[in-house]
Amino acid sequence: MLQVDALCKAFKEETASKHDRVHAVDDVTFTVEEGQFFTLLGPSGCGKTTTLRCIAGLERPDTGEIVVDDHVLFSHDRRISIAANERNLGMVFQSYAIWPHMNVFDNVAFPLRVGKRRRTPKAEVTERVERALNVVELGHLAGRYATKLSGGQQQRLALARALVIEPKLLLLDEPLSNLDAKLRESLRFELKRLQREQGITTVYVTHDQSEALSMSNAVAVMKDGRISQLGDPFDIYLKPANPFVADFVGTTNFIDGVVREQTPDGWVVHTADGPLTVAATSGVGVGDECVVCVRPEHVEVLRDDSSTGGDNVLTGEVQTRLFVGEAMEYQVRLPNSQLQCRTPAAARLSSGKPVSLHLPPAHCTALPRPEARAGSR
Amino acid sequence: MLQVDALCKAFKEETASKHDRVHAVDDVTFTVEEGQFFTLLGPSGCGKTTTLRCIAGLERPDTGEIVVDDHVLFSHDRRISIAANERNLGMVFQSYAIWPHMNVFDNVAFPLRVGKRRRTPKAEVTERVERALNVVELGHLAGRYATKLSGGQQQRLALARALVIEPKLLLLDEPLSNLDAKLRESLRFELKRLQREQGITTVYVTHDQSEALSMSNAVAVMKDGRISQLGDPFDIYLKPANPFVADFVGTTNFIDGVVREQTPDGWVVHTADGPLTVAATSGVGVGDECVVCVRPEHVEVLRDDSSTGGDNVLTGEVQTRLFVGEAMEYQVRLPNSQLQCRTPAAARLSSGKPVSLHLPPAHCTALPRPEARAGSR
Amino acid sequence: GSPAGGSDETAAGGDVCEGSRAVELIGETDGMDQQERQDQLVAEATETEGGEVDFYTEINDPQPVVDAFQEQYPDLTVNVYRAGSEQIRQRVLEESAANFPGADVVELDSLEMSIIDENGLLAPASSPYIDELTDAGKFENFTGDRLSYIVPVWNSGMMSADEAPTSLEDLADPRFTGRLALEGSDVFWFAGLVKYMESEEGKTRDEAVQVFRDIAANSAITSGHTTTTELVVAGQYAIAANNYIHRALELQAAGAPLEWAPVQIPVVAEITGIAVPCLSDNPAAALLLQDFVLSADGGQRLFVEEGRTPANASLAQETLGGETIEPIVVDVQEIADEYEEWATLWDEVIRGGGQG
Amino acid sequence: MGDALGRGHPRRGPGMTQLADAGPAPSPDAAPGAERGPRRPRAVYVLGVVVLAILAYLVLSPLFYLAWRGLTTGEGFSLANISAAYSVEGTPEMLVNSFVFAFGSAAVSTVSGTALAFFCVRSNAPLKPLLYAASIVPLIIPGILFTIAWVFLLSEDVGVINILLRSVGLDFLQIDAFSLLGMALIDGMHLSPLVFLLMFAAFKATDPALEESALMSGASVPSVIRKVTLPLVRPALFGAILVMVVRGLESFETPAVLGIPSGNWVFTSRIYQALHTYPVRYDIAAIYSISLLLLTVAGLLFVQRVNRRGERFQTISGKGFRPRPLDLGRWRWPVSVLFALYFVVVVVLPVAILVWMSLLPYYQTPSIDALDTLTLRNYERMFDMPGVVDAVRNSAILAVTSATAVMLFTSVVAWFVLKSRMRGARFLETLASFPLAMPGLVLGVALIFIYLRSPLPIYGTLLILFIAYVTRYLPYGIRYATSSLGQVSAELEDSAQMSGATWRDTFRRVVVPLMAPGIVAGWVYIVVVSVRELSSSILLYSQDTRVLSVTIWELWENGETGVLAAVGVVMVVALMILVGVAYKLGARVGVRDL
Ligand SMILES: Nc1ncnc2c1ncn2[C@@H]1O[C@H](COP(=O)(O)OP(=O)(O)OP(=O)(O)O)[C@@H](O)[C@H]1O
Ligand SMILES: Nc1ncnc2c1ncn2[C@@H]1O[C@H](COP(=O)(O)OP(=O)(O)OP(=O)(O)O)[C@@H](O)[C@H]1O
Ligand SMILES: [Mg+2]
Ligand SMILES: [Mg+2]
Repeated sequence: MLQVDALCKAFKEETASKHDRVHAVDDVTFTVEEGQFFTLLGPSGCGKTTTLRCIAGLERPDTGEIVVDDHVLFSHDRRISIAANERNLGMVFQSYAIWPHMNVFDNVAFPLRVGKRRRTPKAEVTERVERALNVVELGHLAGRYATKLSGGQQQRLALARALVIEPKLLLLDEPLSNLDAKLRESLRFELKRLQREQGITTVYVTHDQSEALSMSNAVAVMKDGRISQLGDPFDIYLKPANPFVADFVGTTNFIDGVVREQTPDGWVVHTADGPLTVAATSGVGVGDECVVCVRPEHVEVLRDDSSTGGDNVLTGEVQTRLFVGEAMEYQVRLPNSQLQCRTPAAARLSSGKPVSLHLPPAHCTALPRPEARAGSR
Repeated sequence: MLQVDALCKAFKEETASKHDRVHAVDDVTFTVEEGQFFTLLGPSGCGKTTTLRCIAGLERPDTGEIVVDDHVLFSHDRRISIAANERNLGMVFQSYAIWPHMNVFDNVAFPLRVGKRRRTPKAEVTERVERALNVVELGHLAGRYATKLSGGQQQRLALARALVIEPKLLLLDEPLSNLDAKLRESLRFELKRLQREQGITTVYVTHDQSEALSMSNAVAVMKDGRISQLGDPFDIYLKPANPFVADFVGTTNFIDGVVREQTPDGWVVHTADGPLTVAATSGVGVGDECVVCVRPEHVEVLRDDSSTGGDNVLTGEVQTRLFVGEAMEYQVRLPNSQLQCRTPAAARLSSGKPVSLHLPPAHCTALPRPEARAGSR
Repeated sequence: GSPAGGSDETAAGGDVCEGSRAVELIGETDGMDQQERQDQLVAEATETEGGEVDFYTEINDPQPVVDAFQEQYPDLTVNVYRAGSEQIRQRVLEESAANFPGADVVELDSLEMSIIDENGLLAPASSPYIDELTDAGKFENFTGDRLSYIVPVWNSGMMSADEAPTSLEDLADPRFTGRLALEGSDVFWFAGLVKYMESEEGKTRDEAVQVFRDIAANSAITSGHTTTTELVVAGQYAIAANNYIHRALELQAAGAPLEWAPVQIPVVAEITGIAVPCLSDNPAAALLLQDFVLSADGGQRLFVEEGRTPANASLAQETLGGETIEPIVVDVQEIADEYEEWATLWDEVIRGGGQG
Repeated sequence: MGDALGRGHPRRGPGMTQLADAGPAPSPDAAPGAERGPRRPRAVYVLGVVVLAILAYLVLSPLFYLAWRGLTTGEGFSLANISAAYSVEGTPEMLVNSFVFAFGSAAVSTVSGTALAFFCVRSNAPLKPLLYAASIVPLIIPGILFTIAWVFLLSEDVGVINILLRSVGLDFLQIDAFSLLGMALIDGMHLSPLVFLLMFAAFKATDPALEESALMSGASVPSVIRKVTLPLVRPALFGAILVMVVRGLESFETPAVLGIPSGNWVFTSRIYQALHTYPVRYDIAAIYSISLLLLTVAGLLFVQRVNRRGERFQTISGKGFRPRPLDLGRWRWPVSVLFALYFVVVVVLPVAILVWMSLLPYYQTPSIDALDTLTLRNYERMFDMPGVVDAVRNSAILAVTSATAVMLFTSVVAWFVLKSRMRGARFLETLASFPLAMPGLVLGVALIFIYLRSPLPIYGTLLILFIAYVTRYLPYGIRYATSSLGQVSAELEDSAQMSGATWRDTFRRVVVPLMAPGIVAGWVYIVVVSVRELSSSILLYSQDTRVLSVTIWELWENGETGVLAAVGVVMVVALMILVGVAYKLGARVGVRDL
């Protein structure tokens, strides 16, 4: 359905030296199948919006090719560039871009009153607009001017405007960032429904990992304009290709170590806090320096008074705890490192308490050690 | 430190009938102690921004009183109203409100170059701006024009501008909504640090429940311009005063029923799917209609092949499952209702599978049945 | 009192001139011989007055006159305010109403001058050179110093000399239809000719006006003498009925394909007058300047050099490119008094025109 | 103060005293209406009063004079002048002609000026510099010369364009300069820079994201322009139309040169006549301008009404505002060709005619023969003329100072009108628009009247000219200022306030830079037109304060069209350079383009 091939886009940077360029999108390639929900995930400033704008035709890529349904929308080599309004895509802008001179209804009705859809009968316009407004729970504000909406209402309006077209390809740039969890959930559900029922293909930009993982058929994690990993949500989450992805997609504990030997159960990694058995490795062999990754929710917290010692059990003491609603998060200080773990909210441990942590080998992965872990943004 | 008393603010609604008014803030009263982190939480359009703008002095309340540190900033009765620029507060706007004609550095330096802080020495300005920019990880973009930032970078810029003042009272309107989890976390940490080290009092608006619960000393849940519940995060989450709060602050399952009797273990509620024992009630007695609330993460999922029956165990089958990163979410169909539950990601059940659900009485609460549960937004 | 300016003006009036130094000085110097007068005036101008003189004029290029004057009287400085007649008149009236001694000498169209005069702002005309001027230029409180003859001019590239109009009535001939321009602000010319036709040709007022109606119906009404002549040069119109002779001569000299032959049509001369206002605070220098402008070897000669027609009777003919023109005598004062009627009538006449 | 706080309020800490010192908390029974908003500390009130006083002084003093002259006869108050003014034969036709002409020329200038501005600012059309020049040049050419040049281009017989059209057999395209259509066209082209500059500023402030989202909705470029771009600049657009219509109703250069010959008398030919007849009928002229004034006020009220929801036009926001041109796609080249054509017609041809005129001893239709007579004498004459240096210097001083003063002052007024939320602030805008209806000559007379009686030594100095210019160009300044400020979103000021900025800080560092495109455009306009200003200058200047426009007028009066054309050519070149520099500097202040 959508193929993006070797897309590059750089901006001029006007500071000091004249020839600086910001490589906002740098050789990005991906394919989205018909009806898929594809997510671009990445830290702020990594080039998500720019990629989306290139697909939309609002930004002219430097090189690359964009094909939708065998229509070449843009090709640098073939000098093709279809105008944005002829690409027939729906888009929600990160900055909403709703028209201040129209009221809510007119904002949503606009796409049905211009261009190819100009001839939509009036009754149908009303009906579709109302449906779209109801989906985003703005039905009762149809007559209000767009400038008088709250932030979240504006964002929902932007979403309704994109949905009303029911386009083949929907480009959504953080469409739910200003909404509360309840509303987000119901809108996510609505998006999924649309996608399923009408086969709308969606490219979704989000900074919210759980949103990305729960909704997508495929996720591309971007960093500094490049795709760092591309795969289905499970792979991204459970088998990150590199520490950046592991770190970015949900919190992860990293424990530095060296791979010592391969056993039937997996690999044994020696760390400063003791040997750990890991079930999987990616890109490291025996003798290599590595990091052992384990997610906080996979770390089992055993009160220190229960069994101590044993395989993959480390001991330390609770440093801080954080209540995050459905769970408690603890920072546990080990002799040489620090681990984060997450337990159901009911099990409360207070700061300073000694604990043992069990790291199930099945949930530990050894990845190559990155040169500099903190990526610039 | 901050006292808001009986604050009301209505907007004129200019549709059809001239005298319609939108009661954006409706009799809101709360107190924030020195150094506290106070959060306003609520669905989109409930009046959070308006409350904040009233405190800031950007919106003129209809009635009420606002006092900071024994300074009356606004009092309708006493006809006092201090100008916004004399209130000495810091604020992050939901719409950022960064100045497009300045570069990043100048945007942040602005508060140090005007008004009372005009005389800040140049070296100090540079130093403080750089510190603020580094906190939000924008140090390397100091020379870039504000119009050339990505959405998230703009938001961070807005935050840096508010932080640079180090005001006594900081008003933050969804300051992290466009940032990824990693950055959010580091900024949350930074905010907490500032609050602790400099004793900055913070009023924080967010739509993100976990953020609200994890960071705040006190949370006010708003609905339709009114405060629905005010309390510390544990109370809000674990002892919601009404179904709206229970529903809003994290997902909750509601099961309709009638309180039948009080037993030593708690109360017995009869529901369509069988009797349930609940440990706590709020505002209902024996014989009353009620809803039983239980959080998805408290529902224990037992594979149907394991023990069936027993106290507070209901049986049904898995309808959908959703992967949300650190957990799996299931919708389980019971004979007469539907329950949501959440388990660690590793335990995977496929759709259609029969399951038993255990609802631990300690986590079940009986609340009065609301007249119409779906509140208008 | 009522404000200055406007048709309803009866400004500060006579009292301005009462006790005016200008009037006194004129009285003192009247009848003196030329040299004596000059000496006394120079003495007073330089010693008691401060050696400056404010000259409000509509002379196209006052600089030669000013330069020559300052050369003759090196101790005196002339400050020139150059504007159109209406503006000069308006400014003088406003200044007088506020008792502000602005102008020392005013030089402007006689029609406008007569308004100033009616307001009683002018000192009596007095100069040893008045006798040398044409009769048309003699008035009680001001003196004509220049004449502007009004003649038909045609583009020789578009019209041969034998097509030239033979009389005023001839301008209504169909051969000019669509080729003739009539300048639409020339009330004075119109009034002058109508009066002439009444007194010299025995026509009634209606018959005379009808002549103009016919001409107007045959022509395009233009606005502004300069524009009109320019458009004839450019060929937009073949001929224009009323042009200033000096413009035509100038353009001819530059080589433009222009011709004019006034002889068959009576020529009206617009008169420009010069005067010293009573309020003048430099009356001696003012009188010197006025004398200079009116003197044959002073201003009058300079006008000739500039291609303008001076009021000096003997010099006037030199400027007309060999033609002998005897302008018809027009009673300026009378036209000024009846101006409103004439303007309305003229307005109505040209409104009938419009052959675009 | 003490009682106010004491009464029945238990909370009364040390902060109260401090608060009392801070000031803005009047006692409840003192002045109920005095305290209305948290955003208006007292200093701003004081400023508001000062602004009102200056404005009222500048505008009302000549206006009273005007009204008094219009409504009195020798015997006192009377409506006689009104009936005199309107009882002239043919008044209905004249009125109709006037409106046709005014709206026609407004239509021409609005369409061309807006289109030029749009493509110049918001599109990626090639040949933008051409557009830019095309837009400013007509403003610089003195009006009478522009009109004459067009006669030479468009008159039926000798018009170069018409001759050309005839020779290629396109006779049906001929337009006669001497017709209502020709008049409207020529006048419209001459005034289009005013619209261009206004819209230029307005388009600079449009948020491209709003157009982009319309494109994404499937709208074609024309419908994006029609449904999003233009509605968003509506305040500027309607303001421009209002100014254009009023100007059209009172303009007389074109109606006089082109209208009278073709029998198209317009209303203002009457004012013109009233002012250029003997004796001048100031009373009637005053009546006409009072009528015009009422019309202006009515128009302004209408404009204010359509624009009343100011926040709907606020496009410079603090979120995601990123100015960038719109990709015209396949419209790129057709549009450019069209504008190249416009450039040729409106700039190249008249300027060519001007150059041609300046090189000839007298005007000749362009031909091979005429080439023999080419001469540079006119340029020599121009530099030899006495007083030219002084005139240029005075004009330059006046133009720059009055343009600067007007734009600074009207920016403040605009802020009060749009942002202060003070009741009745709209009235300031109306007040500032009054001079639009005042003929320059009348203003000049009024100023003479006033300053001859003022104890201050202003009469006869540059200052009186300065006052005249400032007064005359207030209406233009206020249009530029309000329409550009209207597009600045309120939250940008809010955030400055939250940063602790005082009103002055906010105004200087946030409001003015964001208005910069409008301020610069207005500044350029006023500089150029004040160099040309004649009708009040000619009454007010004196030997030491001669200005360039008087020189131009003299040249015209003396029939030295050649020299005048030479001056015109030099002015075009000089002012183009000035305009270029102004924009270069102006671009440093506001929001940067991408
Ligand atoms: N100027 C206004 N005129 C009319 N109604 C307004 C205006 N501003 C806000 N409202 C309405 O007031 C209500 C509260 O708005 P507010 O901006 O405070 O909401 P919020 O809690 O910040 O919501 P969000 O999370 O979506 O930003 C909304 O229903 C909004 O539509
Ligand atoms: N017009 C521009 N000129 C210069 N640099 C730009 C421009 N637009 C974007 N950038 C830079 O390009 C990079 C990518 O920007 P983009 O908007 O694509 O980020 P993003 O992934 O959408 O980030 P966010 O999550 O913060 O919205 C950023 O560093 C940004 O500062
Ligand atoms: Mg983005
Ligand atoms: Mg909000």
